[in-house]
Amino acid sequence: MDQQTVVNDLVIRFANVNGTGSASANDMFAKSIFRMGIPITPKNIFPSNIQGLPTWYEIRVNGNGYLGRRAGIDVLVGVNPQSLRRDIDSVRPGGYFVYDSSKKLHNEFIREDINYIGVPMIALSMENYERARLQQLFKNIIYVGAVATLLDIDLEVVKEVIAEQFEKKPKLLPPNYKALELGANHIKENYSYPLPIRLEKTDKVADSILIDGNTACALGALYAGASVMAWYPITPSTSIAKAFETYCKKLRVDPETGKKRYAFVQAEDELAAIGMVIGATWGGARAFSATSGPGVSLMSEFIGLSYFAEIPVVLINVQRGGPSTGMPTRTQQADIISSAYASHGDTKHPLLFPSSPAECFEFTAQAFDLADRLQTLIMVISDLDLGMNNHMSPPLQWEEGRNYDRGKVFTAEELENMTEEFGRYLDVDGDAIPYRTYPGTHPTKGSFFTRGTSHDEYAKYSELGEVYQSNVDRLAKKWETTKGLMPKPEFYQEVNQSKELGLVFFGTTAYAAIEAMDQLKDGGVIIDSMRVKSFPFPSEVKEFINTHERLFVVEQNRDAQFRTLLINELDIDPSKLIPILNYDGTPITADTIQKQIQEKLGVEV
Amino acid sequence: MDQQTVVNDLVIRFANVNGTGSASANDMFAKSIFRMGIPITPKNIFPSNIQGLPTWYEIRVNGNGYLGRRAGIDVLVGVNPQSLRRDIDSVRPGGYFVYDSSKKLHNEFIREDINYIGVPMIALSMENYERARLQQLFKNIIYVGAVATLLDIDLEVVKEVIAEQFEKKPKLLPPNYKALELGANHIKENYSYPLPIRLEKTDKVADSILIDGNTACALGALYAGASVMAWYPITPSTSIAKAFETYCKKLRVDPETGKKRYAFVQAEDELAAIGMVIGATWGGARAFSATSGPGVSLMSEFIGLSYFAEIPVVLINVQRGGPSTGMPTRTQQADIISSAYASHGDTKHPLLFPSSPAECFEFTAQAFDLADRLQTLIMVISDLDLGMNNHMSPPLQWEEGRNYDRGKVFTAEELENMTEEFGRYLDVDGDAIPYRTYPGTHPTKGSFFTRGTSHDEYAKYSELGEVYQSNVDRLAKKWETTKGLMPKPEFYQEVNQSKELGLVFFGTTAYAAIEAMDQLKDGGVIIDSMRVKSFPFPSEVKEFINTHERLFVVEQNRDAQFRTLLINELDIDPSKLIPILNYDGTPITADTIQKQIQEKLGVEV
Amino acid sequence: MSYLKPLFHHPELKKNKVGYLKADYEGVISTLCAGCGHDSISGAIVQACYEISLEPHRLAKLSGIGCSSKTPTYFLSNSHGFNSVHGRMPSITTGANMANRNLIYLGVSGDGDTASIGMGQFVHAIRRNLNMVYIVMNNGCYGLTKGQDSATADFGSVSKAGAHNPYQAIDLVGLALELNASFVARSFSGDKTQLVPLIQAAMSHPGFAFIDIISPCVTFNNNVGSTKSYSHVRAHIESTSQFDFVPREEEITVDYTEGSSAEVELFDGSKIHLSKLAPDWNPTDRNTAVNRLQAAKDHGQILTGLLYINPDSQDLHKKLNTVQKPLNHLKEEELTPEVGVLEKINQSFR
Amino acid sequence: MSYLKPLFHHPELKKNKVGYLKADYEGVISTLCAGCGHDSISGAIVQACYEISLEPHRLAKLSGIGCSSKTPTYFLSNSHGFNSVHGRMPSITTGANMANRNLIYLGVSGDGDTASIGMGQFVHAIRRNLNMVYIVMNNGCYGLTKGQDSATADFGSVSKAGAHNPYQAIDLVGLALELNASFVARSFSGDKTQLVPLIQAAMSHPGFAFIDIISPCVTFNNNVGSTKSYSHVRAHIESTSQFDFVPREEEITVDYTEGSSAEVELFDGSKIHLSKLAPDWNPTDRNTAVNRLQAAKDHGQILTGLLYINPDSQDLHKKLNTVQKPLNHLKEEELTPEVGVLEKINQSFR
Ligand SMILES: Cc1ncc(C[n+]2csc(CCOP(=O)(O)OP(=O)(O)O)c2C)c(N)n1
Ligand SMILES: Cc1ncc(C[n+]2csc(CCOP(=O)(O)OP(=O)(O)O)c2C)c(N)n1
Ligand code: SF4
Ligand code: SF4
Ligand SMILES: [Mg+2]
Ligand SMILES: [Mg+2]
Repeated sequence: MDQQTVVNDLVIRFANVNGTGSASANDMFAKSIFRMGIPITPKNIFPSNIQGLPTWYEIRVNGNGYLGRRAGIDVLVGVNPQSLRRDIDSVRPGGYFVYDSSKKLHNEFIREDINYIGVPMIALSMENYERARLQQLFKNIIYVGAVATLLDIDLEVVKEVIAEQFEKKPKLLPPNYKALELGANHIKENYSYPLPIRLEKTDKVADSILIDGNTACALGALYAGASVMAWYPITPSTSIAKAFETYCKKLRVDPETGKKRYAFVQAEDELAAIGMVIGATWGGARAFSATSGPGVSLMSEFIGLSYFAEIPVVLINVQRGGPSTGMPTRTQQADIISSAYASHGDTKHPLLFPSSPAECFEFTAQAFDLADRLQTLIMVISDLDLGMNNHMSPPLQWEEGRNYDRGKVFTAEELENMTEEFGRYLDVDGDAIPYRTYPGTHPTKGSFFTRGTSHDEYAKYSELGEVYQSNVDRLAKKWETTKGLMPKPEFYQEVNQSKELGLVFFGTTAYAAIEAMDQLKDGGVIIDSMRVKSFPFPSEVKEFINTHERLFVVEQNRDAQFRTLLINELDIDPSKLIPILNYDGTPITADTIQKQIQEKLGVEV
Repeated sequence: MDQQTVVNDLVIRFANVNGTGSASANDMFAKSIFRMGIPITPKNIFPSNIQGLPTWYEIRVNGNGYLGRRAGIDVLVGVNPQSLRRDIDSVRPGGYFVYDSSKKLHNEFIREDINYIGVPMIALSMENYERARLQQLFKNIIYVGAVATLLDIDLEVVKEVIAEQFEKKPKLLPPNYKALELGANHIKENYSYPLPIRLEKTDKVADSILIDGNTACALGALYAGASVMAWYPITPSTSIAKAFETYCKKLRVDPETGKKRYAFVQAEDELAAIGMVIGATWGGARAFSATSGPGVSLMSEFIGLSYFAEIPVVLINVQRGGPSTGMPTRTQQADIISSAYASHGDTKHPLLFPSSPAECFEFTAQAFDLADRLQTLIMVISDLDLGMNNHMSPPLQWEEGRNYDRGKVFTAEELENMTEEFGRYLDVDGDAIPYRTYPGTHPTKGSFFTRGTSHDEYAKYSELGEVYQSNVDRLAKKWETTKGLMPKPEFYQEVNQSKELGLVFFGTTAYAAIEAMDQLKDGGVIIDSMRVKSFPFPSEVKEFINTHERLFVVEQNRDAQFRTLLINELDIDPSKLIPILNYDGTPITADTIQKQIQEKLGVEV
Repeated sequence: MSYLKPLFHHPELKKNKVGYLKADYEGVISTLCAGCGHDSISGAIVQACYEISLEPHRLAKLSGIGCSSKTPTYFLSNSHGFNSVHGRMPSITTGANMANRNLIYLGVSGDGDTASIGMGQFVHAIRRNLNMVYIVMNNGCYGLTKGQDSATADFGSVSKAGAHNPYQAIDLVGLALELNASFVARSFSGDKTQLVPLIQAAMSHPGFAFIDIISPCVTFNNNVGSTKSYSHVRAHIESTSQFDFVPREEEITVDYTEGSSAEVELFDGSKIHLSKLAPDWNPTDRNTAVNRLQAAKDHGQILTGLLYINPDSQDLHKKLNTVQKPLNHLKEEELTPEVGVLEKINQSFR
Repeated sequence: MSYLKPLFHHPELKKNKVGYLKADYEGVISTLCAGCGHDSISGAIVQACYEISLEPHRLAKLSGIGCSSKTPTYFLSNSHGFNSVHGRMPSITTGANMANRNLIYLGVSGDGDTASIGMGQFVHAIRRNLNMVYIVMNNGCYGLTKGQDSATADFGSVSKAGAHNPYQAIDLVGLALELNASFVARSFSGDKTQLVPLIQAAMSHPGFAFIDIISPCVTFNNNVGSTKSYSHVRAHIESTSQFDFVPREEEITVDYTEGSSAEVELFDGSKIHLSKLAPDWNPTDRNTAVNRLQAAKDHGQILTGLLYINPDSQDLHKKLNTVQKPLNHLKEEELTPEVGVLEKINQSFR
């Protein structure tokens, strides 16, 4: 099975057992590659359970910087007997299967078309370490050493990463290093190395960071001045809360008194969580929550209240596989319609679609400005893939001196100097956004009564048809104002050149879409493309669609929900928009997109 | 102010105070007209409060059988001092204002362009009755007598209606008759009567009944064999529960034991209500709930479960003015999107749109068959206007020997004879509908585990992408099956003749739309029209749209939500569908539709 | 439909210490039924706030949905108000309180709003010892939706239509005690003398102060056989104590017979004075409260007054250890870490 | 990922009265953490059903979401099961029970599932005295979402990360008693001897039978300082009584010393036998249960066993007065009124 040498382009997968400490070894392995300056895309594929079930860690390494998932496994490190059969089957012909050779591999597991590399992991570990727990842990480092050697990863880099990991426990370094060498030496002594698919230092990483989207969202909220977070645990959003609390503890505690400049409340459910956020922003703080699909469904009634009573809310929806409890540990983009039109009655909510951790940070921060400015709920639409996996991302940025836009809020002074009566829902400036006041601002002026029932411009209850209508018409007008404030789309390749074909995508689909675009180009198909960052759509979105004859809309759900938004909000002829879909719970790949597009082109030609 | 005689065509409005017993007098008045064989459309316009606020009762009388609301009040009976100014202003020029002349009407209330008819209602009542409570009540009958005389309503008919009302309290008849005469005589003695706008017996009513949609829904559920109702009070759906209980008490109690063949459970909230329904249908009973917009929002999570786990549910959504608490006592059709796509993830739910009480009955009954057949949630989409107002309707019908379609359910016998393994989600017949079993059916066969998480054909938990995908693809295929089972649209005028213009509407909009069509025809504009009865749309809907160049879609919400469904589900070019909207909380009128269509035609010509 | 209240309704034209007339504490004219118990409670709230010289903007009033939840429009027009959604007032209040700990939060709810749809939020607001006054206007029925039994309707209580309630009542006071609420009281809309100082004490209490106020629904649940009718409650009331609230600045002028009275000092220095009707009564002992309550129930009596107060109450801000300055007053300098910190954070992810 | 359990796991190859092996009561292999308390409870359920010779299809098992709520797949594979949504098992069970009163309903929930998101439904299932067994596998934390404190975590209990819980615990047993639940018990996953007969008695009780079972989470809440750790619970358990369940058909063979034992006869003729550890203990008296529970808490003890049972329990079907035949068995003839009746109804609207 001779092979041509391939450098910096492979997919390696580790098959482990949930809860056995392999995660940290795998992470260090990935980070070592990253330190070599090579772009990587790690993915955790884990079950909805705590311990004992199969779990996979997959790293795509790509020197060209393509960050989408890629199908086809080049190297599989299989240390979970439960999933052995499936794991071996998943290796691409000509690929490598690294296994624990402490016990002989049964004949039925032998495939003729792949390469087997045995490392007696547990045997080596038992020979060298005494305590059972350590034997378990160092087994993981042993395979790291072995695979690093196979792929030509500089062991010194791995050691550096290990050293950082155990910065506070330097005693652990020598045994770790030893395990690493044990694995490396076994390869060196028994196999020809490196493999034809191997790695090489490069400089494609620059100042990028490797971070998960949820941590970035949490940091965005922290920098944007969120002081109240109310939430209820739900995969895959929980780590936003965790990261927010962790960083607040470090960065938001009054050094003198030890007191906290934030309130972090684990609510009793999602209804309470969003209620607390509404109460807190009504009270004048910046507040937010993070949840996933089932939580958004439960929040629906309250979301309608925030729309109608015009209360700023920031809500992060880290989507997972639906419907219902669905696939809680798999990814999808299937809450588009339920988020955009959440709640009964005529309601619409602005959405932001980050594609990278840097955008998770920036869009979460912007969401607070937009919510305050527009006095409505802004949803940041992330997903499990973006939120819970590490991604190579530009560094997080905060401009020196950047201020919050708290929107139209009357201060005590302004109220004091006001001669006319304060009207909470008066469109004073013509942009359909009224002024609000915080409770407690002024002794005699500016108080008003917030309600979910129909109200006049002075927030008084009214059942009059014309009063109701002028209010909801103003809300529709505010929606127009909103369009002008949302982040604009990003264009790739030759934009708006009245080309025939266009590609439209958003969120995590971006990685694969950009790669697919290049692949198609190689095959002679030139496609303009646009990454949409927000809803309601800025005018550029419609322009792009108008100037192309046929467009492919790529998304990760069954019902082409994003396409629905485009058609419905922009009055686009549906026949122009061709859905490209992936909804099996795995992140979409460039190959999938390319294949589907080619099929559709083929069929239609 | 001379006028031409107009027969059987007028709008009369009573302005009362909430909670003073006027409702029953007004109802009897309306029924008397109905008994004269004249079609009527009564509407209650009431506040969200229990006592003391202005409330109106409006009757449109129309010999041609147009049943939509009509603007312009011909006769206003104003007995509420709170709303006097507004009431007088609301009378059309040349119209009549009937008032209580016990006290003189202040000069500022005199308009030159209307006619005033004073009846000393309370004075007469105090002269003739002793107890304060009775004086209040008979005052109402006095104005009934007066107005009846003005409009030439046969007093004998009114007496007949009164006699039925007090069937069990015959003692009350003489004083009621007397009050009627008091009012009648006052008119006879002081005014020329009847007025130029007056009524005449006719035969336009035939065997129609006068009933509200909610009662009809309740009866539909009763006839369809619903044995569990779980609900939570919310206007305007509460009277469905009330009627269901009332009729069950009469018709569903075992005559021997006094025990009930139904369980009627007032839940602690809407989440619990829908949960109980899901549990009950899972358990094999027919069960349903009724709610309004806020309830549907709260039920969202559970609705997703019913979709994904394929549990039959019947839910009646009596829409009111949204968003949020909105206008709880006003009507809208603004829960279309939130009902059709309720819940996170890829979900879709069949909807039925009744237009009349007869259809409320029939569609509610059909909903049970459809839910059982399709194993999914079916929503009956009614609204406050249809649900809480009386409507002239064909009689309710139930065919002798009509059986329930309980869908695909394996019996103990079938299980016993089964050789293959039972698979709860196996598509055995190719229509994508699997078989189910009720708990407790068979000792060893047919049990399965229902879950909201992703599952294989045997209902076992699975996180495998391909298993998930084949399951949701089957659900998509079931959606196709669904289209063939839903009620077909109804067409009016010259159908599918490839005409230029088409009109599309559903639910209560039908009344006004049909009238508008005739009005437009009179003005030379010929429009084909289609009333849609269900979603997903049967193929006829698309055909109709395809065969017309431009179509007006009439609905009662701001965001043209039904148009969104048409565009999205049928891939229709949005530019073909022109929205005609009314969303101020009052039922849409033919004039509104006609005017908007003419404007759009004008602009576009 | 709301009207400005004509001024002549209010003979009290005397300004209080902060310079407000009693009229300044009122709201728009009530649209509830004539005679509704809820209106009396609104009156007591107005009276309580006027008497303790609260600046109206120092209070925020919040509610759910129901006739009871409408009342915040009928008092304190100069306070911010929030009529939220059904059963969710506690979460809104929690958020508002987190944003600004300096205001007094007065939550109003109904028995439907609290004991059915709002049960979860009620329980958890207690668990967090949220600093608020929580008033339930308890009429044993759903007034606004026309009289269905609520979960506080007593077993066997007869509805207007003549039906006997087959369910055990949820006793919100018993529940609050079980859940360790730090201030638990019950009162009656018809007993303003007791109600006004109770509300005042509740406003001074630094934690969750619960007052369950039986408040007859004259339209739907005032019939014979209803245990929440005005006459039934009047006839079965049993009071723990006579009750006085003494704001911090005021001196106590009344003399109490020794042993027959108890004094509880509140967090803000105000005092509650109880002239005990029962000698063994100690308002700071939860267990006796539980037992007394049960005993009264066993005898068909309705125990009113302050049942329990925890003088060491630690509210949610204490539990969370938040800064003294209200969070909504914090600015960029206090909230956003420096740009350099972000660079360090970036570094940690390389 | 679930595997068929190899048969050699089960030495009990004896058939019970209805002809089933113990293996017939098992489910698929558990995917919970090794040592999780929940697995012991599953084992006790299997044992209990096997022993009383229940035909598996005569029981329906329902749950919410959580590690605990997963357990119904791990027992009784021959019963219909329903793993619903988070916190809403009670409403599903209510509906199922309304549809078919002839089955035994076994609901499994967690402390997060019940005491937080599910609080409202829990309370109201009790209020309706729904005929079901309601088991909470109580570990004081959210296992499945990785160990956050739940609302039953005790005040001051230390989490794995070392934080002290600042909130008062919700005591589900205290709550159930306050709400007049008709059968209230507490037990420990480590005490199978007590658990098995408790579950059996609960299944015979015609009403809401609540068992709060402390069930340590070995992964997230078994650390020193946690009051829900295995060792803490073991050390602080205090039992009301020794407990036997005697199915109807069986004769009592054990002799109890006079005065030291109490017998409660259940609705279906089965009996509960308690050999009392405390002489003043009466399981049918709610007030003493409340006080004993409080006293144990005051001493840092965890009281287990059957705390209260109401032998006159009237379940929801009784309250609603439904027919004896399960509603799901009724056919057109019994449900749809005649066509002529509809004509009369039409007539009444003319
Ligand atoms: C989500 C939702 N469900 C139902 C309703 C309808 N509703 C309005 S008030 C009310 C009950 C009010 O009862 P209670 O809280 O006791 O107040 P009361 O009117 O008796 O003072 C209900 C069910 C609603 N507004 N929102
Ligand atoms: C609506 C909703 N919110 C949140 C979740 C996430 N979630 C899953 S299990 C769980 C808590 C489980 O805790 P508990 O009931 O105590 O069960 P345990 O795992 O401890 O046995 C949560 C919050 C969910 N599945 N659904
Ligand atoms: S219905 Fe009852 S609660 Fe509502 S306002 Fe009238 S009396 Fe009060
Ligand atoms: S996480 Fe805790 S509760 Fe969940 S299975 Fe593991 S030990 Fe049990
Ligand atoms: Mg009430
Ligand atoms: Mg738990």
